[in-house]
Amino acid sequence: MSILIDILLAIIMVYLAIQCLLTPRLIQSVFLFFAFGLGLALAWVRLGAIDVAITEAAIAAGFLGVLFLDALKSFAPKVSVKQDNLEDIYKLPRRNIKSLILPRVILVLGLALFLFIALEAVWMIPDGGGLTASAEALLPQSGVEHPVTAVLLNFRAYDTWLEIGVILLGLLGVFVAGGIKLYKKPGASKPDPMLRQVILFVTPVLFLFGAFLLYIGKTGPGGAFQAAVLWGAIGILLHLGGKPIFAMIPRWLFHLILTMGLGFFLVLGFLLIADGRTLFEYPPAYAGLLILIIETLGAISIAAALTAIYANLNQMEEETNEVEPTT
Amino acid sequence: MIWFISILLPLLAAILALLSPAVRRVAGLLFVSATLPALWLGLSEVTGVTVQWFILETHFFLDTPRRIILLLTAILWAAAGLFAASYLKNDARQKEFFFYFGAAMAGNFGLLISGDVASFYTFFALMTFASYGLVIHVRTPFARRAASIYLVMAIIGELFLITALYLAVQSSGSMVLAGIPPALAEAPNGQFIFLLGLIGFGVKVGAIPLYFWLPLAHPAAPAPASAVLSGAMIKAGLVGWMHLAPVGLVEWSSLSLLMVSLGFASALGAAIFGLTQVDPKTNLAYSSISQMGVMTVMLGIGLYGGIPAALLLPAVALYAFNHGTAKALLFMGTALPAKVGGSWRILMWAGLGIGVLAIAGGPLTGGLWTKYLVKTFLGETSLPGAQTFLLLLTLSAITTTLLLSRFLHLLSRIEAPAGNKAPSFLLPWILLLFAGGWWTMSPALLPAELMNHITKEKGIMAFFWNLITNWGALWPITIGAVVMVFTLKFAFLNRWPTEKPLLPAGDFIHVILMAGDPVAKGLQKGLDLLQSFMKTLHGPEKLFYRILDENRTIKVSGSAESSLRRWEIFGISFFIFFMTMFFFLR
Amino acid sequence: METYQIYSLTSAILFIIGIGGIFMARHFIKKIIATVIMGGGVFLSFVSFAQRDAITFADPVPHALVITGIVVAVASAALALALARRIYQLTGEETFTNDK
Amino acid sequence: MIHLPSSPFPALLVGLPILMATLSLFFRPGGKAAVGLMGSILTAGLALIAFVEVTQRGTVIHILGGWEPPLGILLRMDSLAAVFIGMTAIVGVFISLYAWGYFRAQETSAEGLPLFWPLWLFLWAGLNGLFLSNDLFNLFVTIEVIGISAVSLAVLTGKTPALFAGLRYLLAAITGSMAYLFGVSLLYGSTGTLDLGLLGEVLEPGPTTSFSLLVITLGLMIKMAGFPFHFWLPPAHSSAPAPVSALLSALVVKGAFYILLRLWMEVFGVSLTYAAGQLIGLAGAIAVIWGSWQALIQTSFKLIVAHSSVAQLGYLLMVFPLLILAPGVSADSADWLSPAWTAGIYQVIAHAFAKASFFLSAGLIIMALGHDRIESLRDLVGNMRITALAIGIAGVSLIGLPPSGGFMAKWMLLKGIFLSGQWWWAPVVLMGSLLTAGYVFMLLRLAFAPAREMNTFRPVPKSLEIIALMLALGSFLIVFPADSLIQFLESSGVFGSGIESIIEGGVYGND
Repeated sequence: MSILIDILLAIIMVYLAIQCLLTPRLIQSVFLFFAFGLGLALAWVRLGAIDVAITEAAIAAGFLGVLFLDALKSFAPKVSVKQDNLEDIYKLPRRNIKSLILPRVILVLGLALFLFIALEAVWMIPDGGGLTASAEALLPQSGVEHPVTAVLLNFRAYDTWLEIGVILLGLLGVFVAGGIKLYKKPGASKPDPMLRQVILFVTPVLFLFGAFLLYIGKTGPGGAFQAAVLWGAIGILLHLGGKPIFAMIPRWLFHLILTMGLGFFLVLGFLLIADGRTLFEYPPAYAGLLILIIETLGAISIAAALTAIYANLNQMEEETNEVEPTT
Repeated sequence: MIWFISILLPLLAAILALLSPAVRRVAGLLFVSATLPALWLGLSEVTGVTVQWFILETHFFLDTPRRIILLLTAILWAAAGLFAASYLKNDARQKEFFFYFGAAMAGNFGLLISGDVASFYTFFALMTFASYGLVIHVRTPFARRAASIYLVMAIIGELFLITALYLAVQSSGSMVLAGIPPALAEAPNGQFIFLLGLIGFGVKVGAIPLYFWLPLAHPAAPAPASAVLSGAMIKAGLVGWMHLAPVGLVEWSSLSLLMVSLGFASALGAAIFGLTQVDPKTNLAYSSISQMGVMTVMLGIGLYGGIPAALLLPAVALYAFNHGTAKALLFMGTALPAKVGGSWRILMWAGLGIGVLAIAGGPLTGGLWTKYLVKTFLGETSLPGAQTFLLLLTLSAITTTLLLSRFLHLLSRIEAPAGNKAPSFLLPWILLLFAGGWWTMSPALLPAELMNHITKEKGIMAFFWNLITNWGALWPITIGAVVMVFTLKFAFLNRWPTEKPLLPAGDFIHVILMAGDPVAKGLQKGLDLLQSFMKTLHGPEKLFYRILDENRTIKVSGSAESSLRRWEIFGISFFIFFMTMFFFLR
Repeated sequence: METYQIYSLTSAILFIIGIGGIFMARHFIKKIIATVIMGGGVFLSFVSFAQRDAITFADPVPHALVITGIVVAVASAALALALARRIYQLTGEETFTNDK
Repeated sequence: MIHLPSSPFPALLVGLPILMATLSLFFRPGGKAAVGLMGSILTAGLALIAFVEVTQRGTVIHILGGWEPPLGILLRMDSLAAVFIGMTAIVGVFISLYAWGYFRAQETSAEGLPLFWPLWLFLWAGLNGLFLSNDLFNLFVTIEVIGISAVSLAVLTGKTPALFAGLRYLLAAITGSMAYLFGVSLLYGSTGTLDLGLLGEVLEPGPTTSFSLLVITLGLMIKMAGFPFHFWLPPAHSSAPAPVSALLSALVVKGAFYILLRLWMEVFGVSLTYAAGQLIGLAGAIAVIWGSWQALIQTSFKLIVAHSSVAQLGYLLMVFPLLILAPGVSADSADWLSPAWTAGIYQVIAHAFAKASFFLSAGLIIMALGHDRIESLRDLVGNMRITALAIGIAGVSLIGLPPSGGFMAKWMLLKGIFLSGQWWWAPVVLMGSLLTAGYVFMLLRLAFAPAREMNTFRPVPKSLEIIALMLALGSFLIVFPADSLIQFLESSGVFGSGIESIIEGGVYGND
């Protein structure tokens, strides 16, 4: 019985993925992407990966979906105008459109062959055993009780630290790529009274729920990233509600919030090295406490970065036009 | 350490001369002192050293033939350096000249003393490309054209010889030069490798049919540079051959015959071509080709086997020594007649005369010796047709004499300045002339073994006397001189071209063209290409340019590249690569 | 057939849909969505193996890797989105078609 | 693995640049540059100290968090990593100095330019992390750090062509890293470890292993712009600001090559066959010819240099076929292994120096002329003597004339080719050199040619010209310690074992 649910879910996911790419309308495509993300999150619940499910739902489907929706704001209307006249979009003579067919046929054939080989590879995979046993054995020394948190913030803390760096890097990249003035604070959207009320109501709830997720991460599913997204959602909502949070605080504070997760992690690591240990080798007695601090700071930083990414992308069109387009 | 110093000093001199005007004022001394370590190496008995710590092991190595050539090289560079310092005193591009001069000097010394393939090639390339700067120095259209042809040929040569060297290293299994000839003798593709080297170094030597850059490039350079080009640097190719040739170890009859006949073709043909020229320096350049032809013959004999390398190679080196000093003397001499006046002219003509005699093989000169050596070896070899070759050798002596008499004749037409005048660069010329004490005594450089072999243990002095009185060796030069005198005196004189050469200098291609229209038409395209080389300052990339100028080529390859940039094509190539590779894996 | 196998096979299919989308989709946004789908496939395969290797709990290492991976993928996607929007803003182009 | 000496340097090498990058965010543009430059110099100093440490103590490791593999991550700095880190440090510090002057001399219009410094330091940290990493997933994170910062750097000018190129680059990079990650996932599923050393021991041949090897190789080839996946490179590298182009060409693409080399040597020996190596070599050979040819027909300087990168990266791929032995050849008789892979390393270093110098010179030319169309290079020698010299010297190294680093690389590659009997690669190497000579001489000819009309060369800072020249000279100077460098590389036991594992694979051949 349960296997039927899995099969059904798998089929739905594949259908959504294909449909999402094939549908001619961009807005449909984005909504299908939302649905696909939720389907993926469900799949992860089925696979017992609650942490991943929360992260996926929150970041990959939620946050990214919001970004895509926001992007539609600039893309969508013009796309629908151009839909009427296909040839205008491609700006190619007929001959060239025809010449596209052959490569695509070959591509589909290639994809099919590739699919068979990939399926064979996945099907024939030997059982490597995984690392469950060693993780279980070392869990008591890690300072937390939830194994995923232990791996994330202790056993493979280095990856996690770099990943916090990647988010910050992504924000810097958005600044550069979007042509956004670094020192101009993002302005507020037009406040909508209704929205404002909702936001004022929702914000504390989200905050508390985020804090709960963060705290629970020590013993069960939840943790820094999940909390971060919720807190990031607060920032986004506030931004939408006419209260751009980063326009309100001094810049140094903004930078401090952005970097403190990465910075604290790193400074702690350096102190540990100075103490004769290796990077991120926490003293077992303090491990639990240190991990909690790191998670909290990390969550705040990530939330700030996500908010800033959204706010800056959201403001892109109004921001710029100072750099001359060159051809 | 002396090994490094002998290479580094010229380089240092080059850089100093480039940077500091004060140094340029004493450039003559600078260059002479830069040759001293090499000179010492040429005179001493050290054999070699291996430097482990320097770039994958560097070897330095000298044996008798190369020591002789090193000595020659050092003398020539010293004399040319002194000469150049005063000859180019007021030249605008003096510092560039000195820079290239020093760099070429370093390369020349380096390639002679290096004992491994990598450094040999490095220095060979350094010398080749630095002398480009010498050829193009005067920047006249003629010099530019000569320089671009030089560069094209040099690059073609480099390609051949680097392939030959790679293959040789591969078959010998080590970078050491000394190991190559035995390895080639063993290797199944030894003949092929040697043939590649024959072509590669043949460009430098000026062997038929690769010589046509030489009568253009050597005269184009200023007199001291021509002297080292024709006297010393041309021998680098010979040294390269000597490194590859398994003399005395093999019996490669076809290659041997090829070399011998090409050598005689050069020796005779170039001399005859040279006779039609009106520029004394071009004349000398042809004479160089002809003399290098004789040396080619000697090496060719060696490839037939029977004569051990220890006897043949020093003899070749001695020939090179004799020819080098004399040729340098004559090249520098071409700068003299316009500047030397009064009683100094007697000295000048005497010196030039000695030089000519030394090359032609006149009495009391090293030239006679070396001709005799060639004769001896030709007599001993079992090469088929040796008798004909002996005859050809005699004939070449006649043509050489004719050519050089013509050279003297051309010089004599140059107007002398009034009064008792001597330019300051006469001094180094005279010094070189006195270094010419070596010409008669130069056989002393030969190893005792070879001396014994030639003199048949009769004692050197007795033999020496015998040689002088030997009519058999002298009659060609006499005939030559007589013919020349008659030519000058009588009928030919009026018709002999002096303004415009009968045949254009150097271009073997022109001869081919005259051979017939069909060939000419076929070659026209290639010639156009060559023409476009010649038109520019820097030639070889013009070849690409030529192809590139074709709009279609650019269009096609450009659109190919941009189609690779299409995502669909990216996908297709992704899958093709995937499938092919997957098929290959286990 | 077990649960994890269904999902690992699905993961391969999603990966291929994603890669095909990158090659064939025209609009920037769709290409970016395709990369996210491709990533989803990869992460799904990680997690399905974690389920297979479960003892008392599922293998935590792939879970942690996937969380890290998702965040990294989102950061790249956000950057791509910023680029795409900027290009559209400056030129009105929304595909690579007219870029040689 | 545990008995190797431990050292804090590997961790510091990643941590320090990120710390400085983070710090620099707090400052205004001028301060960013100062902190960034200081960070570069400190990182380079640290890298050189670490290099010396490795020469003294041999391979050192750093067990992160004290958790040993397979659960934890281990940073390993062996001689190969040390050489790459040292190269990054030297080239990086020169480019940093150049960037300091370059961005100050520029009247900036784009807002992003001050962000060069944090992005570059992140990139550096990513590169160091990549060279040190011994863990498949951690490698993924580092290539993402590199990828995102590289793309952000490439679009720093904010011009339209740069944006197009950047998006193309980013999408290709994501495709590559996702393909890589899929392979990693399958490998983890089939072995239960991510550590390279352990993986090499337990990996068994089979369809899964082959498939993961393939997607990983393809992903990395996309990232290193191996033919036919080089399409993103020329636009991206040519439209970035000069110091960034130099970084991208000299360092970033080498990261993917490094992983590919490591993985093929140390992990995938079981699945590799002679034919697979030949295929990669073929891709490299085509890249050499095609890239050089494309470089020849370009009319802008930066595009020439960018296409030339494609060709030079092809030489790196040509190392692989030599390292995989034909069936029936034993390791003891295969004396070409060492020249072949050291040729690869030398090519990496020589190309890094020469190409960095080229791009920096291109930046100066753009600064002086306002554009980089090559017809305007006429009389460069008269106006920008030092830059012309730098282009000439770097060009000579690129062609592979002696005694440059490029010559060393090609010489050893040819040695490997002839010794292994795979002579069919030799014409490619020579042909590549010839074509390279074509475009280098084309540039030089123009540089020497007299000006047709008055070109207005604006003055450029002399110090920047000297930096470009020094990098060019660097590509020559690296020849001198060649012997000791090769010995140092060979001393790495880790690498030797990698070759062994390939040999085992080769002995069984294609059965």
